[in-house]
Amino acid sequence: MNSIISAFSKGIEKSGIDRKKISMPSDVPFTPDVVKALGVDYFQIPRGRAIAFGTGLKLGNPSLRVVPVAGDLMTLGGNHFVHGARRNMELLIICVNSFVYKKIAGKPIPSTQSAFSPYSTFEEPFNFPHLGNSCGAIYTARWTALHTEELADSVAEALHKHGLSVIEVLAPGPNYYTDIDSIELELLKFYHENSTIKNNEDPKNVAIVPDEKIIVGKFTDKERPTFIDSYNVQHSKILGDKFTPHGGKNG
Amino acid sequence: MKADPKGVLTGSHTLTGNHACAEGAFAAGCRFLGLYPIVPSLEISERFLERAPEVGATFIQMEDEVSVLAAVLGASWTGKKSMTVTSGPGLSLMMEHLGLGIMLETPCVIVDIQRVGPALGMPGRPAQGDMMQARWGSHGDYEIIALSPSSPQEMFDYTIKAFNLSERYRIPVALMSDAYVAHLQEKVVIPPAEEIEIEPRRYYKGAKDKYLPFKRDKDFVPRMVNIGDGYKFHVTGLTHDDRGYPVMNEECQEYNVHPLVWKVRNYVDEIIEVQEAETEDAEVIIISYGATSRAALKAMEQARKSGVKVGSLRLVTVWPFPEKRVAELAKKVKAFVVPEMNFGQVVLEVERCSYGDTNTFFVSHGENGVENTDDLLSAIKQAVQADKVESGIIEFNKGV
Amino acid sequence: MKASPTDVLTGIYYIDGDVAAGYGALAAGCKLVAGYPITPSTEAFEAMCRRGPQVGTVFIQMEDEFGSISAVLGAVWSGVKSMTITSGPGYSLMMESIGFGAMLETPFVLLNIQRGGPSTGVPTKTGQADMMQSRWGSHGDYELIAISPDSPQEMFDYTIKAFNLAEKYRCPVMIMSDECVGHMTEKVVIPEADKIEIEPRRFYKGPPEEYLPFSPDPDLVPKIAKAGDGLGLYITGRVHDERGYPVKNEEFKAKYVRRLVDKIRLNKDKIIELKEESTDDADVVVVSYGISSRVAVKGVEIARQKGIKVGTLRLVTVWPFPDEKIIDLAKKVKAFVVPEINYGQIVFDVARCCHGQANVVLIPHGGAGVHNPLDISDAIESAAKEDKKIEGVVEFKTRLEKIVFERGLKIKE
Amino acid sequence: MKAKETKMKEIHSAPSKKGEIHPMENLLRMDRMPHIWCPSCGIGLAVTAFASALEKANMDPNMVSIVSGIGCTGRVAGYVKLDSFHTTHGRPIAFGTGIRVANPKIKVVVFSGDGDLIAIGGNHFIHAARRNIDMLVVCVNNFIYAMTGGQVAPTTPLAAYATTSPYGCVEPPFNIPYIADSSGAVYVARWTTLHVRRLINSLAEALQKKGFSVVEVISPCGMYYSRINKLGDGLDMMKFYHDNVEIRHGEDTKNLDIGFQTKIICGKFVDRERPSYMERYNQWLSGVKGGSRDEG
Repeated sequence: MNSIISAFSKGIEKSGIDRKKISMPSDVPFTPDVVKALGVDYFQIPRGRAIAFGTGLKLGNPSLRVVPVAGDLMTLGGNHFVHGARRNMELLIICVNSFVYKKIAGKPIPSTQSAFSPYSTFEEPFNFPHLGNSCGAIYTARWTALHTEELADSVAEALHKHGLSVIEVLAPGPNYYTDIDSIELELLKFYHENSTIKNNEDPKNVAIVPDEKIIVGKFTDKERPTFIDSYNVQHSKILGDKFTPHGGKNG
Repeated sequence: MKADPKGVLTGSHTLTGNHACAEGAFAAGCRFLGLYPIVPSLEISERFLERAPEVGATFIQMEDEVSVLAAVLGASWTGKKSMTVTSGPGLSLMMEHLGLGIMLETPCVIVDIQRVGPALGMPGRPAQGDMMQARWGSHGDYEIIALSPSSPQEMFDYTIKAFNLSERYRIPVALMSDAYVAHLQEKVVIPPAEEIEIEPRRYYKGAKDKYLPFKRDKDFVPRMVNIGDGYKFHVTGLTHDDRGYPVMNEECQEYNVHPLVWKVRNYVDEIIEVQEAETEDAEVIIISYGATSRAALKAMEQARKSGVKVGSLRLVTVWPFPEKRVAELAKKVKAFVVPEMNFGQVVLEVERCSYGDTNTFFVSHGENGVENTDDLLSAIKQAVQADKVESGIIEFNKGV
Repeated sequence: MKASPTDVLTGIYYIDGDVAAGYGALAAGCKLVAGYPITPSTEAFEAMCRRGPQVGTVFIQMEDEFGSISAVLGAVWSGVKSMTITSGPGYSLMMESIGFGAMLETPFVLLNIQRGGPSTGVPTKTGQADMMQSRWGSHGDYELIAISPDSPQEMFDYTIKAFNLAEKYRCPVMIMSDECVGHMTEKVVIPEADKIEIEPRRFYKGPPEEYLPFSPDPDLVPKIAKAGDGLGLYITGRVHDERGYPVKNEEFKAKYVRRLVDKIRLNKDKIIELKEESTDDADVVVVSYGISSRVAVKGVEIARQKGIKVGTLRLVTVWPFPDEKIIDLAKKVKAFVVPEINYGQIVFDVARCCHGQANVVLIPHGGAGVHNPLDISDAIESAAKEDKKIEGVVEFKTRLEKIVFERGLKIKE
Repeated sequence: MKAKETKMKEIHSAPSKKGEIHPMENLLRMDRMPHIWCPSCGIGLAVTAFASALEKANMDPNMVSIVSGIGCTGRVAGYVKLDSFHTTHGRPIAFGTGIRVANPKIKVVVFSGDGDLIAIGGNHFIHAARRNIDMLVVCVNNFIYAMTGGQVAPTTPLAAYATTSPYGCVEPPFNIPYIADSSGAVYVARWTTLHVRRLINSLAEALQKKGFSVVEVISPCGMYYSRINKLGDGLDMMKFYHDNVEIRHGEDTKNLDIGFQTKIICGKFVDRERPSYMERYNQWLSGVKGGSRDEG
């Protein structure tokens, strides 16, 4: 997790965006020190509601740059994610996808599958970038906790995108519910041996499948009008002078 | 009916409250668990999953708590006894489907291992802040049954009782435990299967074309059938008549919803279980439930030793509230002392049911440890000294 | 502070309660409304969608009720006033986030147009069965404020009041209206902006490094900040100290969560608004709120014609509950009669505060309609005649109950 | 108005002539007719198509359970003579998941609307598709929340009017087949209520499919969507479908966006095999039971 935070911090630095203007709603319990070091506004909110909360922040004050960092993104927050992407709310979502080792019925399951289901690991995980892309996200990327440089670049790049961007980070992150055994090293080694960078790959093909290499990289980078843009355009068109555009482009 | 031996792990074990709860569920015949992981209820689902294959039970981990209870209700209609386990935040998300369970009169058990709230509170720390929520948390009118165990053995026993009550009254039953009892490890004796009494589901047995899913029998409970038995029934969350068809007018609302309340209110004597200790000659009675009962009983003994006549009334069923018994006792004693790990919930009911006959002292318990009796003893002291009946709850204050 | 003239649609209108509440929110300076369609509250959201863009209020229809309330909370922390609108089932879904809002001491307003429940119930008809839910629906200990208006004009007035209370005490405020009031069309007078008093947000104005988001003022309410001001906010839904940092010890729960509860309990006198009439020499007092209080007027009138001394007490703020008022009255009167469109909720609190000194009669109603005034007058009459003290809540057997359960329900074929 | 209503009632409740039985009587609840849907609504067509498909697919009606949510289409469960559940808003898929997992012999059909399944139920939709729960989801898409009076839905095309988008919809709509496909559905098709025969075939095929199948049925809403957007009545909408629908089987789901009164592409887009949830579950179970229990 630490590597992600420092990469995130580096990304902000690179992007040149004022840290004060960055808000980070998250269901990951960051410690006060980390938040202070990042210099952003942090909200720890109920599980899964980071995107919806971020939507409110952004609409209330369009000059904010909202970065939901989510651990529970696809479980409780799945709906907010797909709809946020459809609306193209201006958010940068960092989804920390932690691999969890968990035993079921005495059977150890190296769950290269999914953090979304630490128990029923016989389920297939989401192909996250593909889902994001199909719902309308304008920027999708995936990195592991090892790819700190790339991750920082990605963050810097995505912070300047107008629309919903999503970066999936595979990491031995803080699982919200369970204690994990110390697996960091083992996993990092696993990443090192099992990941391959393929930029601009069709997100359709980047599902994480056991025994195959994990594909990382930047997959989507396109432009679409954001929610606030189309809100302004449509209402100006119909209402004319009676309507004062909201916020303006990215504040 | 006796329990199915397949699910009963007869013997004497050392189990945590959570594990005992899972064993209780198996013994009661629970064969479906809907889950979404949340501290501090994890161990129940872990135990359940671990033993599910040998018992022949099914489970599913859903995407959120909302869908968990929906799935549990669906599973219950297939004829499998079903339950879910959760904690405060999860229970809040289940509120909508609690209402659906009430309206469809679907038997199921919701185990709530309470933690400190509101919001995220303190995951893993015990509290009793969801008691009122269990009673009032869903919209609309309903009555519910809630049990509160105070030890791992009781987690086992009352999980079975919860299933039995839910089958008997066709109602979701909440087992309101807390993180303290859930993580407490004690001896749990699981009796042989033939000694465990199980309430079978009340099935409809008449002609297929005459089945009415919400026609109340003499015992006030409509008879159930399973999906796939060929009855082709219809049920809806809308206000409905006996056939389960929506009819949206005042009369039908009365016809449909009033019995949902009566179903419990008319049977309170059968449902309610309280445990009394030394109440005959008591001057002060401690009314407690769940983990606080442990401190209450201790405090009672200590107070007796120092010469104060203290009794204890333990609410095993917190909902429906034992109004009658509390009112009777109120006439005999000088004061009630109510310790709760919250800022005043069930104490309001105690105040209501004492009808001005006695003082009600409230102790916000648990700050110095769940089994610590200091606050309770001082409150008892204060209670004995009080010479007139005050209007309103007297909140015991440590003088902070 | 006065309302901004651009937000106030001054004039005399003939509109329904939902729309009036929407206009009230705009007048109070609500700058973001997030909603999700649900009968019978949709009209309020629609009204704000129509008028909103013209006064600079953003609207967004979220994907579900979780989304709408979360967006509202987010908007408040970005510095604007915000509200959401829903009804029973949606309200149940919002429970987790309401508790979260209370924990973060987030000032927002929630308009709940109640309908018949439980579950889907009767979506198009009235009910008052979410009253207890508004107080107890989320897990853990918290207190909040609930207001129950009884006419479209009050929907307008009390929506503004709700915003003011929310800002003043930094807590969620529920407007617990019902379908009858929501869909009742009446004259609504919207005054000029300079006649509308608005409570400004209690923003922190000191040096950034000294800011403590949860350090209370003498009235136990802390100053609020907003995101993007460079204060380095650390806000969490866990139990937190003055700095907002999570704490892990039960002792702190007593210290910090306690204040959330006390801030309402100790300011009760300033929050509670009641409408009391002829209670001084009354034998029977009718306690009611929302639409039931309008129906009760007729019942009281009939009872008075029969020579019974009846007083009325209308709970405008239902939560916090006016314990002291009921305790005082209980010493003077013979009985309380409580008509509510549910099978007993607020009546239990009335009974609690009576301490056995007066009888308490509940006139239940399942919803999908309002009381028959004759039931109310009959209940008043029998309560006035009753000389014995009766323990517990007496449930009055209504005409409707007799019709349904004695004659049997006519199922439409 | 009143006279018309009673007239309609008379027509619907007239005793059938001797020996005359409604062909769907064993699958529809005739005692609940007349139904609540407005004239020109397409949901009725979808329901009869579904009933025909049940016959065509030779399903045992006792072993099929239908679950609906809230909304106009949410009422379908009440008119189909199967074990039928009318549940809460957005949750029919979750409810159906419970049924299917607890009793894998039951074929679950979720019949609901776009607002129910894709807006509030979006999360359950994508997760059930990911798990590949054996169920058929029939999503009737009328581009609007009709039951509550015409609010904007996540399927409402850009710039179309609705009561909560009084100045035109500002959000781009979902492409339902695309999202179903990308979350893992094994069968995805789209038809309009004009294509009854194709719809029946498609539904019959999907019923026999193992796994999460989605059939989107585009239906006219004469009362709200058409009225607010001035698109004429049901017949006009049908004509519009006739003129503007293009059938392209196997089209890449990413090209299936629907704009305001633009071309609609129909057809069967996805038909593939993936192990279903129960298959994976049983595989896991046999691993646990079958002696390969590893205590490590």
